[in-house]
Amino acid sequence: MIIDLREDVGAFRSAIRDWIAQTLPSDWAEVADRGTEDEAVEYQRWWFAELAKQGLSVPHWPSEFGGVGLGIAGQMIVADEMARAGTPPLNVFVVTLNHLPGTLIPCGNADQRARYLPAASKGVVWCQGFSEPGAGSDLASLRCRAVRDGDHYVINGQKIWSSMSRFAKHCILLVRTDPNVAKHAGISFLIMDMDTPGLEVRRIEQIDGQADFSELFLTDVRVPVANLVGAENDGWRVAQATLASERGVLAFEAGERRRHMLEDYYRNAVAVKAAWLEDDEFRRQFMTHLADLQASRRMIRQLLHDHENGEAHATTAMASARIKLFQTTLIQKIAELVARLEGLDGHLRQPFNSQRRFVGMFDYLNSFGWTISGGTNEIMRNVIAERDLGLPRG
Amino acid sequence: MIIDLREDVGAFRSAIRDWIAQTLPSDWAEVADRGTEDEAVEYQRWWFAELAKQGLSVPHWPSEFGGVGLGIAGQMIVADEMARAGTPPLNVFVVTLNHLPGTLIPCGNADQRARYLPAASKGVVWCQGFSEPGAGSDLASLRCRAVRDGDHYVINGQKIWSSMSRFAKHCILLVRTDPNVAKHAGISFLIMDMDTPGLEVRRIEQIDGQADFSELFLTDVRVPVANLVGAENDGWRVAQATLASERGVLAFEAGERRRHMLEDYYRNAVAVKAAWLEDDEFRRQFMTHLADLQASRRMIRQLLHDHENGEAHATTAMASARIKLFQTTLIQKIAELVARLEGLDGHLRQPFNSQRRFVGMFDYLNSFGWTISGGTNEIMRNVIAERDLGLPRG
Amino acid sequence: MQDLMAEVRESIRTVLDERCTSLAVHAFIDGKASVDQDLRELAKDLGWLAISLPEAHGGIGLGANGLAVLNYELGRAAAPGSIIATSVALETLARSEVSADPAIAELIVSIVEGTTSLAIATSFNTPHADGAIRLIGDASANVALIPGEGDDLLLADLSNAVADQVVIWDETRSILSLPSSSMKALAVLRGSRPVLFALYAIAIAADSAGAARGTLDRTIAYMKQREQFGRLIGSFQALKHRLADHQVNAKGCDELVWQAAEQFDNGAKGALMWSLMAKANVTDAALRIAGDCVQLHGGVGFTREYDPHLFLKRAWLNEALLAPNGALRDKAASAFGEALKNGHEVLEIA
Amino acid sequence: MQDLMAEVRESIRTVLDERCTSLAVHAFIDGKASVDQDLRELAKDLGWLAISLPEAHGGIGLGANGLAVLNYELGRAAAPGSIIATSVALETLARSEVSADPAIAELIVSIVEGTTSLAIATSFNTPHADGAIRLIGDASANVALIPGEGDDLLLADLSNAVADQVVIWDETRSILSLPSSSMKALAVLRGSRPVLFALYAIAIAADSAGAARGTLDRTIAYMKQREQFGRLIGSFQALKHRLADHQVNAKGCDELVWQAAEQFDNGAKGALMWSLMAKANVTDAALRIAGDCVQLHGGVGFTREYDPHLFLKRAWLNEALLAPNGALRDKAASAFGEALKNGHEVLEIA
Repeated sequence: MIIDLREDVGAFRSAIRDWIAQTLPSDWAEVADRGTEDEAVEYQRWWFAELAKQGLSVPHWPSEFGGVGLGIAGQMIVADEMARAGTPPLNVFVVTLNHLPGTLIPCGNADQRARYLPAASKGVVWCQGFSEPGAGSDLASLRCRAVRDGDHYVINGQKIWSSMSRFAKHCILLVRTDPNVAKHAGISFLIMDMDTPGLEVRRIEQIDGQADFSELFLTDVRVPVANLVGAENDGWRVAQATLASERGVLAFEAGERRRHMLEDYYRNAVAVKAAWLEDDEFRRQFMTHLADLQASRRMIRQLLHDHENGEAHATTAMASARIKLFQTTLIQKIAELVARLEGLDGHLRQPFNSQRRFVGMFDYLNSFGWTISGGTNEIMRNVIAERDLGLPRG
Repeated sequence: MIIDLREDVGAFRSAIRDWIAQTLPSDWAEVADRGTEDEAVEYQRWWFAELAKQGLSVPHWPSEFGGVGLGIAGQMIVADEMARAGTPPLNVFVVTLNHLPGTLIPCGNADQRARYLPAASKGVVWCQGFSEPGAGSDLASLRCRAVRDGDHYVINGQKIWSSMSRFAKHCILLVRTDPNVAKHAGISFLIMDMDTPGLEVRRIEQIDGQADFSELFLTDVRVPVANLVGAENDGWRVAQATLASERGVLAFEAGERRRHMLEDYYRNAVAVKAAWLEDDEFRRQFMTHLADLQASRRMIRQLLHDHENGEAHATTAMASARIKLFQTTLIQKIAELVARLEGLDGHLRQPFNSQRRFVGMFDYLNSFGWTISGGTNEIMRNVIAERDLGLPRG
Repeated sequence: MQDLMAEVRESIRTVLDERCTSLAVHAFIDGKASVDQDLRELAKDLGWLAISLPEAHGGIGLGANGLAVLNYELGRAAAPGSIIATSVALETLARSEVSADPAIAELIVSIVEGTTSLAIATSFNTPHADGAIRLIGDASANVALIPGEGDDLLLADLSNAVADQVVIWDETRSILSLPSSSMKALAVLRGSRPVLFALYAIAIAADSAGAARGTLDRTIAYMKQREQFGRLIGSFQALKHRLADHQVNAKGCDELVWQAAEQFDNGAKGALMWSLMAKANVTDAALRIAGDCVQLHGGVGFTREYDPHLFLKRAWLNEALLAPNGALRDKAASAFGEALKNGHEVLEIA
Repeated sequence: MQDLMAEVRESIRTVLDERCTSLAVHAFIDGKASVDQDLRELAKDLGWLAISLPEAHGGIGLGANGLAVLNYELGRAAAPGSIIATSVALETLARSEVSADPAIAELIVSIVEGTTSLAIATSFNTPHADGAIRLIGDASANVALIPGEGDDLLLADLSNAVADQVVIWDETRSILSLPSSSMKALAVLRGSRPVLFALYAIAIAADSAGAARGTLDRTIAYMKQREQFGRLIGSFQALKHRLADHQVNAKGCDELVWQAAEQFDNGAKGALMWSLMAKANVTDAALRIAGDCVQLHGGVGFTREYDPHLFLKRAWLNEALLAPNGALRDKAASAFGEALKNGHEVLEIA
């Protein structure tokens, strides 16, 4: 397996590069672009399975659960090569790969770890049920109610912004088990199977034509008490572990993919002598964004470097907030520029983007997913102002 | 006198135009540009006296105080012609011309009106002592203390941002006469002579090299109780009249002056084949600002038109706030563009600007006077959000 | 005249507030209601297309101001359909020499009466690479205005053309694509291009200014009822300040629309210049406002179910119509230089 | 190497925090203290100019990274004087062929030892209309780097030239103006222009990034102590959000400075391109940040007595130096296109 070469950085990198070249069909991006979101997910499942054969699906997990404890530097090599080759992005596995181990390893019990992690490492899709219509930025005000009934909880309520839950087998779920205490103190953390009776998943049509997100409607859904992660009413603490799960490598990969997309975009413009290259305003805007993308990529590297060296604990939240704000704002600006460059052609509807090249309006509309989800940029500004700059609360 | 022609709009306008052409030395702007702020004030005094001879200094005042009650439409003709010819702006008389009558006519007593208004109409400079170091946007928190002593108030404290007070003979002053009640309820409004012992005027050096503003230091300054405008402790109400005094014609004139400056700037650029005309980015920025300046000029006209027709009472504050925010932001953007267009040449220090042409860095630095004073733009945004859009208070 | 304009605006707004609600627009984009056709019926019954039309052709003669009011209100409601195309093309036609031709005069009547629907080329500068012409217009459009030689326009018969309705992001309007060879020219409008440019630019600017107003009003309303952290989100100062800026800029947009329309109706030398500048500044500002309205909605702003994306996509299509804003500013800059050279006072406001 | 850089930065910062306080800078601009000369003395004593200098010339050899650190800290303190000019000119000189010449080697030593002060042309693109050359440098500068033919530079002797010290808005630095005919060429630096451009751009970007940091830090501190309406103004959310944006953009500026410096020190193909892009983006961002810091101070931001204007004017002069940012981006765009054509991976980060 390629993962066995990890100690020799050079060999590891070349092996990945060669393997991708042999394994990924040359026309996958074109096929994906003509397809739908569902077909793209199939692509991702296939790709995950191929990665697993090389030990590259969950290399960052501890060895007891199927990984090799690959450090951040090693993960960056993998992500770098994936971005470079424009492989299928693993959006559908984000919770599986990151939030799940980030929660179960520190906060789950041995049974839960044994039951779920090895299976997840083979490609089981997980989703997350945290936000609610009335509890978005203010997550702790969630109201989805779980009442103990013997060795089960009976759950009623609604969840929203559950990413990829249409494709998921399990869900990590936050519920209110005690409504009579301070809002952070009455929350519990559960694992719910997505085929449990009483659970209805309804897709949310997005402004970019996709439906990554769903709403979950729970009516007398019964979840075993054994599926409690951590203690009853200690779910807020567990959720902090979930939310803090290291996702810097994802930001890194997103930045790297855009680097290649931007480079290809310019190369192509030069090749076809695109008119906008002669337009001072557009050309300079492009260069401005190109420079800022480099700044963003460096910021992310610095964060990961600090992580690797164990220097980042105190400042991770700030640095992450800064990177989120800078990177997502930039992604939106780049998409806006490309949309303008494409002019009317960009308004022809593109159902899906394989993330190998810019697609004007699709990327622009999709960019609001970046600036809104994962903590809106408004929340990021609060975090930066208060934790980073030490400005007083309002 | 030219003012006697006011009923015939066409004749009135041509008479003003002809008279300016005969009266204003052709080189005044060049002389002024080479001069200092003090010399510019001398120019303004001379010009005010010339205007007075034609009944054009305070035409908007009621006839009993030296004016003819010229309506807004008439004032706009005067301002338009002044802007068109680039006459000396009457900055030093702003309080004299607007705040003083705006206060004394509704709130002063007959003695005060008789004593101060006719003299002011001949060119006496007034200033305003409202803000304090600790009371800027939050004016009502002012602390300058006045204690009654027989038929005088004895005043101790400090004022700041007193515009043109170096040149003023009188000052309209807000003081705290009762520190033991709610902050709005213990304020009184006084008239103070600028030669009163115990008053020290210290110029504030500004970032644009000028010193329009001063600080006033008051040490046992004695002001007669007869100089109280309105009742003791009713000064906040009186100050509202001062602050609400109609100054839309000033914004109008400022907009018109910039229109001519911008037009001249472009005409000159075309004449000398300025390199920036071939730069897509600069040329388009110029056109963007030119269009917005037109929008701003139209907004101001609409406000004045509504005033003239008595339709604006309920919305004046909102419309004024909108105009202030839009116009001053735009003035800053235009100045920034001009500073960039001038490049290094714009960094040579220009001590003064006669306001007949753009002077890059001077205008840019000066523009912060517009965005900060007269209620910061941050306060304007609060006003618009709450009064105009009806958004809830924070 | 001002009163008449206000009355016309009020009457259009009242109808749209009732017939073109958020629910109706969503029903339309979900394929559950033919709101576009309903609006065409309404336009016919209420004489909307006659508002701007010169009196010589039986219209009310409110000119570009009337055109702007109509399209502003359509934009404000994100109204389905392509009345923008019909209204601009109709005005251009009515002001051209060929309108004296009895057949064309008859055509004009049939447009006002709703039996003929006009499409119009999306752009008049660069022909599309594949030789096809793109039009903005309803699928049922039977006549179109397309580029001719130089400043000429062609009035083209679409009845034998096979037009594809292109799927676009703005779901409230419709783009057709067809081979230029499939169209038969009914008439040549000599030298009508500047008139078309000005009217098209004014209508686009008006639609965008209306869209900015519409999404801003709905966003403000949303922020007055949505709570987070135990407070109405409209009470958060950072959001309030953004809204205040949008409010002021939206007012600026309105002024630019009226500036351009007035100049056109006055036959002013600066009419074309002002219409191009209005289109450029207003569509740019509308994008900024509509984009931030999506963001200010938070999560629901990212859903198709809420309104902000309707306005945002409409604002984007507007931005792309006619010509890129940079090119319009370039054209306006040349025109401004020419005006100064010739001593034309194009910055005067009556 | 990273550690050494951090140590150097810390040592410079410590000295400037003590010797170049806000009070000291104000005393300087009020003509009451020769802080510029004090800093030149310090630079000599502490070997600041040797930080970047190649080891062959007796320097520490920290190259463009060292140059950036020094100028960043000077910008952060709004330090009076024109060390930026001397440091850039010195580096350029030391990397040119003429540095092998014993006389030039001696000159280099005298620069490091503070007996010679270098000036440098403000711009290398367009000669000034009146035939004069403008230099950035102290009034005492005795040697200058000015444009030569093509990519050559001239090392010019100023000892017989009558240089006027031009009064400029940035009171912390100094511009000289003199007739080019009055200078005697001491040496020709063949083909040194690209090296100079890169180093100059990096130093300007570093100074601006430092100035942005300096004014932002002071503004945040002010907002933690200034009250209005009974609250610290730093608690107003609208202002907090602006500061958060500035913070993030200031961090972006820092990264662009290090990006350019690293590329230069690695002798990378993209070195010149990155230095120009850093200068353009960083000076633009610094202007925005420094401008808003004036605004965020309210009334006192408009006074000469407070600090924000020092940084704003400094940021503006930086923006104007070398060449307009648009021209730099154009140059970078060409370089990027060339790099792609030649298969150079200029976007790789080690």
